[in-house]
Amino acid sequence: MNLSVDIGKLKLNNPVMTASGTFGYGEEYSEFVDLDRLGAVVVKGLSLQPREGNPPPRIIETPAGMLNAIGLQNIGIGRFVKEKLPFLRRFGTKVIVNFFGDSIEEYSEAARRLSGEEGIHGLEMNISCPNKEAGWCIFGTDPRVTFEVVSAVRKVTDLTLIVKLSPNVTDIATMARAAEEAGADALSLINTITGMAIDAFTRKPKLGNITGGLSGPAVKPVALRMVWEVHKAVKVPIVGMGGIMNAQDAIEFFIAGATAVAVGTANFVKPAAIGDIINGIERFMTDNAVPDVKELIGSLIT
Amino acid sequence: MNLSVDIGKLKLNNPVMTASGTFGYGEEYSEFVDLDRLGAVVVKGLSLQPREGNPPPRIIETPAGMLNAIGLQNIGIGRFVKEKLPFLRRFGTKVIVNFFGDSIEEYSEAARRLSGEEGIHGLEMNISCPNKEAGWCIFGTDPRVTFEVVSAVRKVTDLTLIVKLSPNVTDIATMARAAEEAGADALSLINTITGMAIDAFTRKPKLGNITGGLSGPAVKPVALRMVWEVHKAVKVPIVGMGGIMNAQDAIEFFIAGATAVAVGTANFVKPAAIGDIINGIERFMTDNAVPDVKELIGSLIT
Amino acid sequence: MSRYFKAEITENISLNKDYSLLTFHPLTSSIDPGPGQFYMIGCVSDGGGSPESPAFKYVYDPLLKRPFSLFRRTDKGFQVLYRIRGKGTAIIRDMRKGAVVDVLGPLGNSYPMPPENKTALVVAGGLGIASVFYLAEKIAGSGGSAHIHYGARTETDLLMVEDLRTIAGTLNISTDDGSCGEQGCVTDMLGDFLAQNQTAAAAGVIYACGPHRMLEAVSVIAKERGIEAYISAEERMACGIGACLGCVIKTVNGYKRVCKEGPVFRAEEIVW
Amino acid sequence: MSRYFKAEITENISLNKDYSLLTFHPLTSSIDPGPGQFYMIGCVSDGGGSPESPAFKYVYDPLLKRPFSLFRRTDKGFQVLYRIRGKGTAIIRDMRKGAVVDVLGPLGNSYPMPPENKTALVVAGGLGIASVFYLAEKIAGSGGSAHIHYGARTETDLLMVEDLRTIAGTLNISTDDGSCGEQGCVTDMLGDFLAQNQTAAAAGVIYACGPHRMLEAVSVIAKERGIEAYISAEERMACGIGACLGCVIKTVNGYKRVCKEGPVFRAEEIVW
Ligand SMILES: Cc1cc2nc3c(=O)[nH]c(=O)nc-3n(C[C@H](O)[C@H](O)[C@H](O)COP(=O)(O)OP(=O)(O)OC[C@H]3O[C@@H](n4cnc5c(N)ncnc54)[C@H](O)[C@@H]3O)c2cc1C
Ligand SMILES: Cc1cc2nc3c(=O)[nH]c(=O)nc-3n(C[C@H](O)[C@H](O)[C@H](O)COP(=O)(O)OP(=O)(O)OC[C@H]3O[C@@H](n4cnc5c(N)ncnc54)[C@H](O)[C@@H]3O)c2cc1C
Ligand SMILES: Cc1cc2nc3c(=O)[nH]c(=O)nc-3n(C[C@H](O)[C@H](O)[C@H](O)COP(=O)(O)O)c2cc1C
Ligand SMILES: Cc1cc2nc3c(=O)[nH]c(=O)nc-3n(C[C@H](O)[C@H](O)[C@H](O)COP(=O)(O)O)c2cc1C
Ligand code: FES
Ligand code: FES
Repeated sequence: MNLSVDIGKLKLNNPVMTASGTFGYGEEYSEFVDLDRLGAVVVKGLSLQPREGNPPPRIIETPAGMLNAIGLQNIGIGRFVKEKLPFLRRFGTKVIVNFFGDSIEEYSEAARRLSGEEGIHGLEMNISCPNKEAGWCIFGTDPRVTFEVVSAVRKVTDLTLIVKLSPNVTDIATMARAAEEAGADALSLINTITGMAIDAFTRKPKLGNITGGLSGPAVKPVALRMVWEVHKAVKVPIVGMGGIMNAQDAIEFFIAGATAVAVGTANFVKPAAIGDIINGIERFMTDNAVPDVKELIGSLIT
Repeated sequence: MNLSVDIGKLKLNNPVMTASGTFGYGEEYSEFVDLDRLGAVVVKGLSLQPREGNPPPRIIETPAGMLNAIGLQNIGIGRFVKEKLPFLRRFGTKVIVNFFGDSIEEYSEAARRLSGEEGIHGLEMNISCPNKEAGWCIFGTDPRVTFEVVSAVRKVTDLTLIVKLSPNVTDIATMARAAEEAGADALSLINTITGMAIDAFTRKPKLGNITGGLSGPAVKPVALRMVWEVHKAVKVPIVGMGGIMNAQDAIEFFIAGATAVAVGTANFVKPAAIGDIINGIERFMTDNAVPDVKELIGSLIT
Repeated sequence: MSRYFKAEITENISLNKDYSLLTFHPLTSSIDPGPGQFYMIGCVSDGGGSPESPAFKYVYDPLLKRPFSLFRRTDKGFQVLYRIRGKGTAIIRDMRKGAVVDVLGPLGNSYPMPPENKTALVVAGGLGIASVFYLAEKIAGSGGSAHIHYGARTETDLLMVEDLRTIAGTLNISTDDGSCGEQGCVTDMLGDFLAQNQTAAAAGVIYACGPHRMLEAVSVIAKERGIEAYISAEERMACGIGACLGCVIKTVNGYKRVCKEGPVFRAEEIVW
Repeated sequence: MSRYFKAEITENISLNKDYSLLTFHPLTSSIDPGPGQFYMIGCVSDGGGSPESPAFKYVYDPLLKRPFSLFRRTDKGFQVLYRIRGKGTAIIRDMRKGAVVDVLGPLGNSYPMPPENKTALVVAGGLGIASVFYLAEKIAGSGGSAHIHYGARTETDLLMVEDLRTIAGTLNISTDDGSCGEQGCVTDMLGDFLAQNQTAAAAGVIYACGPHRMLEAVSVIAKERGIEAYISAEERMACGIGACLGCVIKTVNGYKRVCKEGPVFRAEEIVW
């Protein structure tokens, strides 16, 4: 049975990775999950400088989903490299660093800094986080700006570059093509869908940041549709995510066109989820006589 | 206690209406709900000619939501007026007719035909149904086209014109302003979010139409956020909907900026839902000393 | 008197690992069902607590009610015979006596009773038995008798056979693997029966419920022999009352709603 | 030995309409908790069926696990004292003996035990009692004794008072409406106590859990009198293990995670 897939230059033992921001820096979950079993660990989004993030409350459960407004709190690339990377280097698993910046220069500088470090195997560029001030979201919603910022980052790194797309757009295929043309080795989607929760009694937003990003099973139908649309539009591999809770969900993403999947909110619900999902994919392949996971990719019969 | 609100020229006894397509032509639910209790009945989307709709399966449940791909099946305006409208005329409740067309001409012609009929108090223009062939969705996703089609309809009708917006856009506020500028008396949102479901075993889409529209509690956080964004962007009243299951949900939409709300998927879950919601709003207002529902509208404290 | 009511679960018997028999008793007066009609049952129970419980009011997964045919009526209430398939039926399986559920029904149309001069030929494939049992019982009750052909995959999928025997004129059983009754499919059994019983064939009305393929085969047999045939269809449902247009099936007269114009259709009307 | 395990419910007692006491016994070996630590409990039980049930595996509302302080340990397992607030706790309330739940814990840090030469001054507001009971019990068990100040809105919100009496050095009770104990708030009672017991005040350590306002008042009192004080904080949580950064609280050293650096913080560290 072959579970290995390629994402750009990255050869993954299996097509299951963690979704950025839901698995800390890997350490937190190492107690529940054998990190060596994972296709890749994608760490919490990093920026050049540490960030404080948004005021609490930052988490609100919604029906079959959750809103988060962490606000990209992170320890900064410097501390990550010093304090967190050594732990991750102990494992054979690929490490993908999710990063972001407030300007094209910051994006490039962050990518440059990360590219020199031993133990970082790929970069995931977050152009889509919905928790930042208004102007910022233009990186992920205007295809020309997307093209520009991805091109700039492409110039400074030889690492596999995954561009993470926002679902908060009219036409995800156009965004995907812009990133592909600018040199992305792969695309990941979806990031969270912007949402909001209100307390009827206090008349206040339930999140400190007013709005937040929706994730979890509630968004799976939207994520699956977008993966399928992007699969039809581009040639580069796709990392699909959004509400994957079990192996069957993951298989659906492969069929829609994802070469790999990422597991996010499910980690919170069941800390051992990602291991169960990998086991479940193997079981599915055995039960359904699928010798190579690549056979599933984009195999939707329409 | 005052529950009445105005939507354009329409004076509603209370701010709760049915969401188009989820309440048939009113008759189906009259057994479970006193139609006279409703703020308005919004009927299933109509076109000039009858439509067959999409092949089954048309309905798939998803976590806390459902996908539908009815494909705008309807009996056509002619038969509606002859066979369904007489029943609705028996009630004091306002009747709003949801309609659509395949071209600007069809939209105008439909609006013209409906405007002459006794017992139709308002029109809801669906520019956002995601179940039609690709090109069609441009009415609801390109603000210039939205402006054009709404302007054309505005010219042919004096009835209160509500334009129903699609959530499948990057910037709902821009769409809202385009409709407002073109003469919409009110805006309703959200229509369903395009999604998809796949059968991992057969590798086929679960819906006959491949993709469908997501509704129900799963989408509520997104709907609430969009109502709030539109409320900040326009002056015309908003009919808010998307996942309203109980009175508290409805109150949250008022606080976000909706002048009225519509109840959709909840009707399927509990056929008496809409009556319960109206009762619940009254109870909420009594318990929380809110004498006029208008006090709630847009009262979010940020 | 309403088709939407709360009901108390009076019995919930596991027949085997995959199948259970639920009995619910309406807490308010409800409407008499006909054979072939169905109910939609909410998959959140109040867990023995109160319908005011947040668990009852604010849990939205599973969301939609699940449709089940009326299996039969007993003095304890209405019975549905169900298979544990997904999360909704798994939740129903775990509901205990005394729990309160939300029910909508009876829904859809009924099998027309056979005219006095005609013989009922009942054909059930697998769980299709749930839809035709009450019909057979009614026929027996009104002095007639039905020839029942009941096929399933294997012995453990044959349900309520002893009860069936008491109401059947004749009962022919088949299983795919031959573990009980004849080996083969129920439609072959029907074909043989008709070949051997020319009178029944000449003056019979077929009532069939089961998998799509089986219904198609039944409809071919009926057509060939010129026998009037009714089939009960299944589709995904949201409202159950004809409002959402979600449950359509293709007929020679265009799409029709299984929950409203059906679930019982004349076999010749369906575009297979 | 893992912090993530399945547990069997061995007891689930309703104390009154709003409060219950759940006891769960880990099915695999688990880690010893300290006072002030908490568990996150999945709100879908297997309903007495099997953890392989689709109801257990595919129902995603409620989604996240719910955090509850360890109330105490008994020979039947770990206890949590909980209030029925929303759907998650309503579901837990309805769980029966024998049901299996998903549990994560013990999580967070613990209250530091008072040094030998110090007296524990325990302050609990409402359900805050759930977090400090085990601490008081430990102190009693190690030969010390705690002065417990326990305030609640009204008599029915005072929980487990008899059990508390057996482990308390002194137990002072207040209610907002005077229905039991002193009328007034628990922090006033604490203030009075400290004014009257200069020795306790001089050699005391405060441990407090309760509503935000109460904790703030306690921290003011502690600061004024120069008493070391620990408070247990609450925030919305997703992961419970420090990964999501969802549960932060503002401290003088920036945002800190309640589930990891907390829930117990030195009172002076919090930005109120
Ligand atoms: C008119 C009618 C009568 C029926 N009578 C019976 C009966 O007597 N006994 C019985 O066991 N089953 C019957 N079914 C099928 C039964 O409704 C499904 O098995 C049940 O809905 C599965 O729910 P679930 O949550 O366990 O499965 P899931 O797969 O989790 O359900 C997901 C969604 O799909 C729908 N769904 C799944 N399977 C079917 C199906 N076969 N038909 C329609 N909707 C489906 C569910 O209602 C739900 O909305 C009937 C269906 C119809 C339409
Ligand atoms: C460290 C810690 C210890 C706790 N100990 C106890 C205890 O011993 N006994 C007890 O009764 N309660 C305790 N709580 C509060 C308890 O977690 C909530 O009452 C519970 O989560 C409510 O869940 P629900 O589904 O009934 O309510 P809902 O309102 O339906 O919950 C919706 C969401 O909000 C979260 N939530 C709601 N209220 C709170 C809250 N006060 N704190 C954190 N999250 C919340 C839920 O976890 C869930 O994600 C503790 C909270 C924390 C953070
Ligand atoms: C608490 C939380 C924090 C997240 N932080 C990041 C982040 O730092 N960078 C990023 O690109 N995505 C972030 N995401 C988005 C996830 O990586 C993922 O795209 C999304 O949650 C959808 O997947 P899911 O439904 O499986 O969670 C975050 C999501 C959550 C829930
Ligand atoms: C089965 C179904 C049919 C619908 N048909 C229409 C329609 O004909 N016209 C329209 O404008 N919206 C239609 N909608 C969208 C609803 O009116 C509503 O905008 C959406 O469902 C969100 O609300 P809800 O979550 O309360 O259902 C339909 C929705 C459903 C579920
Ligand atoms: S289920 Fe809605 S029309 Fe049949
Ligand atoms: S709950 Fe995730 S960091 Fe605390």
